[in-house]
Amino acid sequence: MNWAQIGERLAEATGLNALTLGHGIMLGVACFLVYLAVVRRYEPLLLLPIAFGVLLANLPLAGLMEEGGLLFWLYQGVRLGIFPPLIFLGVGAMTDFGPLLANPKTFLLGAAAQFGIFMTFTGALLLGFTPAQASSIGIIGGADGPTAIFLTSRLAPELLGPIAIAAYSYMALVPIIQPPIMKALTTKAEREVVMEQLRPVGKGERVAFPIVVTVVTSVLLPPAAPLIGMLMLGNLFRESGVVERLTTTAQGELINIVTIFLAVTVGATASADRFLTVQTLSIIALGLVAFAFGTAAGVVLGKVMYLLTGGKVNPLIGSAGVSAVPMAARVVQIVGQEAKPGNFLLMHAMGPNVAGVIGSAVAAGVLLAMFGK
Amino acid sequence: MNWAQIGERLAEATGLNALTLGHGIMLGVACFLVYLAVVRRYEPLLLLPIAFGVLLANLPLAGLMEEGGLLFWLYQGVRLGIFPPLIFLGVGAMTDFGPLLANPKTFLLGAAAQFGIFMTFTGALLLGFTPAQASSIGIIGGADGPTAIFLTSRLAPELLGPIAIAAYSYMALVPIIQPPIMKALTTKAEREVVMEQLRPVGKGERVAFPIVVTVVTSVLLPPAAPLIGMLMLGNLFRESGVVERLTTTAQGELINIVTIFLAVTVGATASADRFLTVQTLSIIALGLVAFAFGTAAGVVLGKVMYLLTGGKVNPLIGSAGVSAVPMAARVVQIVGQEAKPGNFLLMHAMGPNVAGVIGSAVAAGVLLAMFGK
Amino acid sequence: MNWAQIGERLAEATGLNALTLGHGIMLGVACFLVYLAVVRRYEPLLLLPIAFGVLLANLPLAGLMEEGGLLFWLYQGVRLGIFPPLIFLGVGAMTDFGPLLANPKTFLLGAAAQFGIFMTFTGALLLGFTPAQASSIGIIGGADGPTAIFLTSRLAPELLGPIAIAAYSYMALVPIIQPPIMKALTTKAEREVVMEQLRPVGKGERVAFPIVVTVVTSVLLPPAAPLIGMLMLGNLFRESGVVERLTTTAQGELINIVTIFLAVTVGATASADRFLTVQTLSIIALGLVAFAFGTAAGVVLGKVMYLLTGGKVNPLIGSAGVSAVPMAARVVQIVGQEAKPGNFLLMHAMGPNVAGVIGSAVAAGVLLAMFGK
Amino acid sequence: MTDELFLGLQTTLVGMGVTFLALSLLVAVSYLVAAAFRPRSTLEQQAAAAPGGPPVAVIAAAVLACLGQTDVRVTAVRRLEEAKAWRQSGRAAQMQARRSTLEKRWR
Amino acid sequence: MTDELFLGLQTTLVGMGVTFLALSLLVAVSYLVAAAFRPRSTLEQQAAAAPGGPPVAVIAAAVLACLGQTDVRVTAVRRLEEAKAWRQSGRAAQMQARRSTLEKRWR
Amino acid sequence: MTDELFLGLQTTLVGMGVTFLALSLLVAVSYLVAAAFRPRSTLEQQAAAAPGGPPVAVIAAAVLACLGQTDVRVTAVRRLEEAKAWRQSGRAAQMQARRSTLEKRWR
Ligand code: NA
Ligand code: NA
Ligand code: NA
Repeated sequence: MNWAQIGERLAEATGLNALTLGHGIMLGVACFLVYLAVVRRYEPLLLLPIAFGVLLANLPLAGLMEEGGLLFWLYQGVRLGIFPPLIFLGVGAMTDFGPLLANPKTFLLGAAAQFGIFMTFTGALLLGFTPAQASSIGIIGGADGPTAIFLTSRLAPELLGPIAIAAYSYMALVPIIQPPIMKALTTKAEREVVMEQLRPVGKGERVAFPIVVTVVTSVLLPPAAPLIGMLMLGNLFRESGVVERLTTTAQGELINIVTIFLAVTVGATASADRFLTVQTLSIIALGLVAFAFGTAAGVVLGKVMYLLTGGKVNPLIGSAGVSAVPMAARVVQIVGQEAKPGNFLLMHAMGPNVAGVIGSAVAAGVLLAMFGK
Repeated sequence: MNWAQIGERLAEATGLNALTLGHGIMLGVACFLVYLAVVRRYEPLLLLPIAFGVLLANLPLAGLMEEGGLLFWLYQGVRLGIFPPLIFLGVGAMTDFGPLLANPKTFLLGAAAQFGIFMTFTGALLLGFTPAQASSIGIIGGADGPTAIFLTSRLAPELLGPIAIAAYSYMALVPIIQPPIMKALTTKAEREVVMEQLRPVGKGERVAFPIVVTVVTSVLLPPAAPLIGMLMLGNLFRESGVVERLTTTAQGELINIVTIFLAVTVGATASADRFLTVQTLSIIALGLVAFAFGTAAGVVLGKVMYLLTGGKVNPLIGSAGVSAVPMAARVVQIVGQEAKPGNFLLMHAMGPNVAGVIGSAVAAGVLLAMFGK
Repeated sequence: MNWAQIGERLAEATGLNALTLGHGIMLGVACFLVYLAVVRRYEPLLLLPIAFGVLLANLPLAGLMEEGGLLFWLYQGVRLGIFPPLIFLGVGAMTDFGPLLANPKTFLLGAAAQFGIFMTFTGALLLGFTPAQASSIGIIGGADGPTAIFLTSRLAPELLGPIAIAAYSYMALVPIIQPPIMKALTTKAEREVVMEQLRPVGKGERVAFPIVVTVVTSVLLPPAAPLIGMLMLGNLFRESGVVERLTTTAQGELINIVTIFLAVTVGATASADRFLTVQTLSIIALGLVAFAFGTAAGVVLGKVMYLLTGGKVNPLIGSAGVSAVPMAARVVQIVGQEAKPGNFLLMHAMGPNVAGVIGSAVAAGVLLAMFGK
Repeated sequence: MTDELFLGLQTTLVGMGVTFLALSLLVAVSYLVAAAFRPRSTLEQQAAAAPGGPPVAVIAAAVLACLGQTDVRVTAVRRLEEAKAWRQSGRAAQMQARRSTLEKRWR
Repeated sequence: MTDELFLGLQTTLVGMGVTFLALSLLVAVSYLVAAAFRPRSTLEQQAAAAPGGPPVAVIAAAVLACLGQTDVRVTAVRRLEEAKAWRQSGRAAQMQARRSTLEKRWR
Repeated sequence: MTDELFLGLQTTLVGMGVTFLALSLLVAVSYLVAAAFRPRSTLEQQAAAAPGGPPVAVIAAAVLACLGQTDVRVTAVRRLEEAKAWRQSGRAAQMQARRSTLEKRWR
């Protein structure tokens, strides 16, 4: 090699010449997301690695997400639909479905709150998105990260970055988004309803529950099986009480490892050319619509239940049906206590809250059945 | 889309139309296995995820085990022969070969107990199984799950479900299967033999042991190398005392993660058309033969040793040679104490018990050498 | 089958006939490495599994590293460049860059110490190695195992075994290699310099640091991005304080699992025909040169800083620039206290020490840019 | 525009319909599960706690048949003794096998 | 021989040059980072500790607009109350939700 | 039928033969290992506990030769001092480097 050749080689290799304004803006976006995660504490477990993934994907010439790059390999776990169900395995191992078993009617609140998904789907269609893309945008309203990532990786992987970012950001903003809607749609009398204590739930029920939920939902709607199946396997580990080692691993090291890989690579799908579009702004706006309509629909069904039960159901718990576990249930608790200090709605809200996880997975199954390949 | 098209799409998507009697029976089998695991505590660490795998594989149209499905991907770790050796890595990190080093003659009891494998092989041939299938059925008598799964995934993957279920079920039943055989084959005088205390084993021996075992068995019989090699690597981690982090991981999170993936996907090989056959019933019957003959052969060699040593060896410890660590060794302890309260045979039985793990891996190596592709 | 066929089959299968002198010598090498790891405690976390990998790869006919073998599959994580960055993720989560942030000038000492890499590169060229091979040999002087393995897996995978063994062995020998060089190049007055205490470093700086380091180094030199990016992601997890779960996993179970797989398979690249060559001896000799020159260059720049700051910098801390964290920094402490008991240089040496990790990754990036495919 | 709106409302209807159908089914099976387990739950747990059980005799008989043995009595008393010995052994094993506490059963 | 030596020295020069360049840049940005964060660090942390903040009003307004609601007042006072209730609820939740302590948020 | 029986018995013979051969070899090597380690085990451990050792002088000499240095004395006394200082440093380091306790060596 002569000096000129070396100079050429280095000039080709350095990213300085390839640096574009787009890269610069995306690095700014990444820093903003780090700020939201670290300073504002918006879902840091997901948003911090997502932010760093955005940064890594926008380093010129580093090629980490190109075929053969480090993040490309790790991304296969998302692309093949492996990571989101594994995260649901851990979520299932963490989730107590007891409040739902104690009051199964609250399943319906978890169904109603999926309304935001389909309204947003319609809105996205009207804004010119394809049905597959609109489905992925609508699912933001499910307020379940793994479900959103699973569906989007199947229907519209090109939108994975903005959808995941919108989903986790709005989940973090649930305490700000929901209360005004909840109050606008309810009377003070409704918010003051004290609900009767939940019955205790036995071990037999707890063990049978994940099995029957898996069978019923998966037979009815097979595309929901990977998510529901793994969620319920994790829950069966938990409730069986005989495989503590596996429960601990599923909700501990396994979910942590998968979260790192999933979040970094989902963030890394947000390259400048894909992310810096009007579509991204639309997605962010539509995501807010999704959360708002989901909350509203949950509360409205809560009001219906209030009427049908002669005032035994506090309609606020309907808003927890969007899931965003356990944040949305805590919001119910707060808004309820504002209306009537000492009223304890948290456990009542946990029923629709965990039902919302199942509801969103079912909704994702419907969308996959209708618009999947 | 018009309404008819949507109806068609959903009718195609739902599993209700595809549900067969076979699916229903398999879901019943899955529930029975959950019952065995949770209520009867039959090897729940393996049998519970296996049961759920059976369930997931028999959800109509869910396609979790079809190319591209979630369990299909996880199953590659079984198909490529990766998961069973990794489980052996953890088993090695948990295993104390000290009792075997203190009394190396008990290695021979771990050899004798492999007799059940080959008798069952013969029986399976006579029932019309191919040599490769018969090998996989015989290996149930090894009473080592990972060895059985490793060999079967190589020789007769179509039988993986029933073989794994039979292997783990009979392992759980060792306290019921073995005692009558042990008592039928021994006199009370033999069962009352008190054995002299084992010598302490130094660190040097403990570190050298996994190395020489790997070299000797793998040079003699290379197909046994993946299992023996990983078992001994785990044991070297343990005995070296200088890599505690790796020992902890090998016998903790790593084995847990691999167990979840292995057990669920092994269970998921049991689709209705493969499982609901006369073969499955034959396998379950033959598995019992395998355990019974293995136990008997171990005890018989124990009796020979009793004679040759002038009564210094209690023949009961031979039955521990089938492995099923540490259950079979505990059975020896119980049966021994029934004959002579206060007699402590547990540590003496641990020698043949862990030797049986090596013995089965060697037997699997022979079968692979003879009937492998 | 008749008896002759069975005999033939077994004769083909056993490794006894295929055993060569080369295998025997390699098994001896493996035992020697076990001795170094267990008795001498040379980097046992890496050297013990590497040693066992050497052993496993030299079992005749076991074929563990051949296509389809167990270690072949695990090795893909090395071949595709996945494992070394994941180890750096954990290293980043363990590393405190505070001392470097408190005194950023010490970055330059981490640059100077990379001189050993390039001198050794030149030496290797003169001994007849190709530029790609010479780069991989030179990187031993970086005293960073993952960097060495990452670069070598890309440029000269055929040398992976000896290079990894040399790298980790010399890292363990840092307390023996460095002191004579440090003393030979410094006066007693220089070694007695007491440095002023480091300022405390705030959380904001700590969080911003991994981000700016990633951006600056990766934009300047994209091939360094996988290593630097993951190192800094781990550090961001640590310093953010909001993702403790991920920090714990990155520096715990994840790094442990990856270490087992990486070390065993890197060791397993050392088959007899590749390892028992004059090249291996050259590599071992050159590796020592690399460490020696790196140390010397660090100390020399330390002396320059001593002069420029009017004696405020103790030149000994330059030797810590080779990295080998935290061993080299401890050596500085020891040699410093020999000259002036009570002088506490450890924290001052940690700056160049962790800078050396970044420095080596940059040097690896340069070599990849110049001699990569 | 009209097409999109139509598809949107259609999907909303179908989607919400299926979601409500699925979760209504789950309401129903949840009540069934509760009904199936609530009254018997304490009995069930007692049964679970009892060592051995129905399959024991069958399998023991099969084992003996398989070995051509008929002179061994399989009685309920025997099984209870076993269970007792088992607990004793368990305790003794716990005291001694300090090194193998982690040996949950994989083999 | 000469060629190898030349390539070696050339690479040494280039390699050490780039390494020093990169790490010098890092020296520079480290000082910049220190300068950017040191004076403001305590203020920053106070800001971080405060619940809600600039985006709150914007988003709340957007939510309301989106629902066609205008009669709900979005005031600073309101937000402080929320924060207080939040903390109370947090405490209560902690006491009750014993089983879900591990439920960090993935959903 | 006869064929299957023959293959079965043949395989049993060969299989049990190889298994006994392999495990008999392991009996033999186990005794060898025991013989090799038992008498010397305490000495071995002492050697292991001693810092530095045979390779130290060789490598130190090589390092010096490589640097063209000859005026540095490599003595046994020197090494012992190092070991002492090492322990001191270790202790001091432990007290200070609170944040890096987990830093087992990977680099
Ligand atoms: Na949801
Ligand atoms: Na066995
Ligand atoms: Na370095």
